[in-house]
Amino acid sequence: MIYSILTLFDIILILTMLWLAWCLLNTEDIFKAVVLFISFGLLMALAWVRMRAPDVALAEAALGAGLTGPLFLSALRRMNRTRKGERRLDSDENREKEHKANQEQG
Amino acid sequence: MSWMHTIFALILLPAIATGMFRILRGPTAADRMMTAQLFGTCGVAILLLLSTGMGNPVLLDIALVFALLAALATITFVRRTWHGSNKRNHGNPL
Amino acid sequence: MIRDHHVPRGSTLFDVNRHSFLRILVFSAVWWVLTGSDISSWIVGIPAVLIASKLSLMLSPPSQCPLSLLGALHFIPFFLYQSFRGGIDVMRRTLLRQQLLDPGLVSYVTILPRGSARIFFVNTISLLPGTLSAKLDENQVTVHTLDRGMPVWANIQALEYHVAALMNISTQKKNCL
Amino acid sequence: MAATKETMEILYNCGTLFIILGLPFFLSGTVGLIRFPDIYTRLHALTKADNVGLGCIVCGLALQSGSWAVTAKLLLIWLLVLVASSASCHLIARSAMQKNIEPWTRS
Repeated sequence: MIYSILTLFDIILILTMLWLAWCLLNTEDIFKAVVLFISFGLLMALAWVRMRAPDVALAEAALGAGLTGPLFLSALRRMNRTRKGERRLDSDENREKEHKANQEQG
Repeated sequence: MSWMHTIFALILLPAIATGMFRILRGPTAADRMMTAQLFGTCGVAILLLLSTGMGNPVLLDIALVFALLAALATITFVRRTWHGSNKRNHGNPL
Repeated sequence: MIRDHHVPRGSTLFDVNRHSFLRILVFSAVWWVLTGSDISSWIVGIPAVLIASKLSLMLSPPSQCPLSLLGALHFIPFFLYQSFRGGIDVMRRTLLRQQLLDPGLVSYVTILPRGSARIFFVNTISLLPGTLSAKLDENQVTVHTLDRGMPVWANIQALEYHVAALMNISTQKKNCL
Repeated sequence: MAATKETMEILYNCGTLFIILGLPFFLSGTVGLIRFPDIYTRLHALTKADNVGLGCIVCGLALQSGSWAVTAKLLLIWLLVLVASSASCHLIARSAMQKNIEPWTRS
């Protein structure tokens, strides 16, 4: 009895995680992706618990959800600031500008 | 091992899964972050129930970590991400 | 923040007055809860407890309005009952078919002194039925309420009274510092 | 020892009742998060319902555990969640006010 219930629990957990991962990879909004990542970390910890690895679950909860999440959020602010200061290092616009400059020189 | 607690944990799992809609749809960033908080609280409850259901008291420690760190993410969000995004309108960041 | 109090800051590391003894007791209890009845864990535990109590005394020095035991005995049942009512209230509003919401902002002027009492008060408002503290300017708390028909004012006043009793603040005096 | 066994059983059943009582709070918290119209009302649903639900579950599990150590740990977890969620709830609401997000009103 208990094993069938736990199996059902696992199936729902796996489906939720797959859905979450799919949304996470598909989303365009970076902030949304970060929140989805934090949620994914929490569910991943639950998954480790179900795989009978509570120590890994502890590490996952602490690192995946607790440290990486705030780190990403802080990084997001830096990114916004850079964008406002018109200094987007990695953007397509910059690359185009460089390309044009190169062409003019050439 | 107790099947009853496992069933209770199973009931709470859809509560998490439904919260996903708010992440996908939430108009403001805070709505999305609140869902992460919901995941934290529900995760704590599921872990508490599973610790009896699977007969493993170690899970209580994981629940403790969940409780601490879900809040950390929210606080970082409010102080770093959300506040910083339009500082021009309100000069007083906290 | 309460900064202007006279606690012997530059005292020796482990001078045992009432405050530090209490904190050491609390942190020892937390350590016991975390590690269980394993005696060997106290090899790490005793230094950890001492460092934690020293740090907590440095970061949040003891106020002149200490907790009162009698106030706590009144506060805890009040808090549990009110938060349970809050949960029931939210459940009713979410699960019923028609929306029972009539939200609005209410502003409340508190007599609690600045510092831990006021912060505690603002944080507990959020757990009361139908209220959510949204802003704190000096002694003015802006409260968001789910239903303007509820006796929000009376609820908050009752909470304020209980917090004052918990922190040993007389409600007549404007400022206890 | 029959009497103690009986009391244990009664405590266990009381605990089960408490846990069953706690589950609807969690579900209503999620429903509120989905259904409520604006950020402030959603915060109401999230903090209150979830804290009470967790409180009921903690209470039930503590009654069933029958050991003081586990009870203390459960209470510590609940206290942490309580502090964390009320603080972050206030922070979010305050930032929303500072950003001039208007509360939804019935009109």
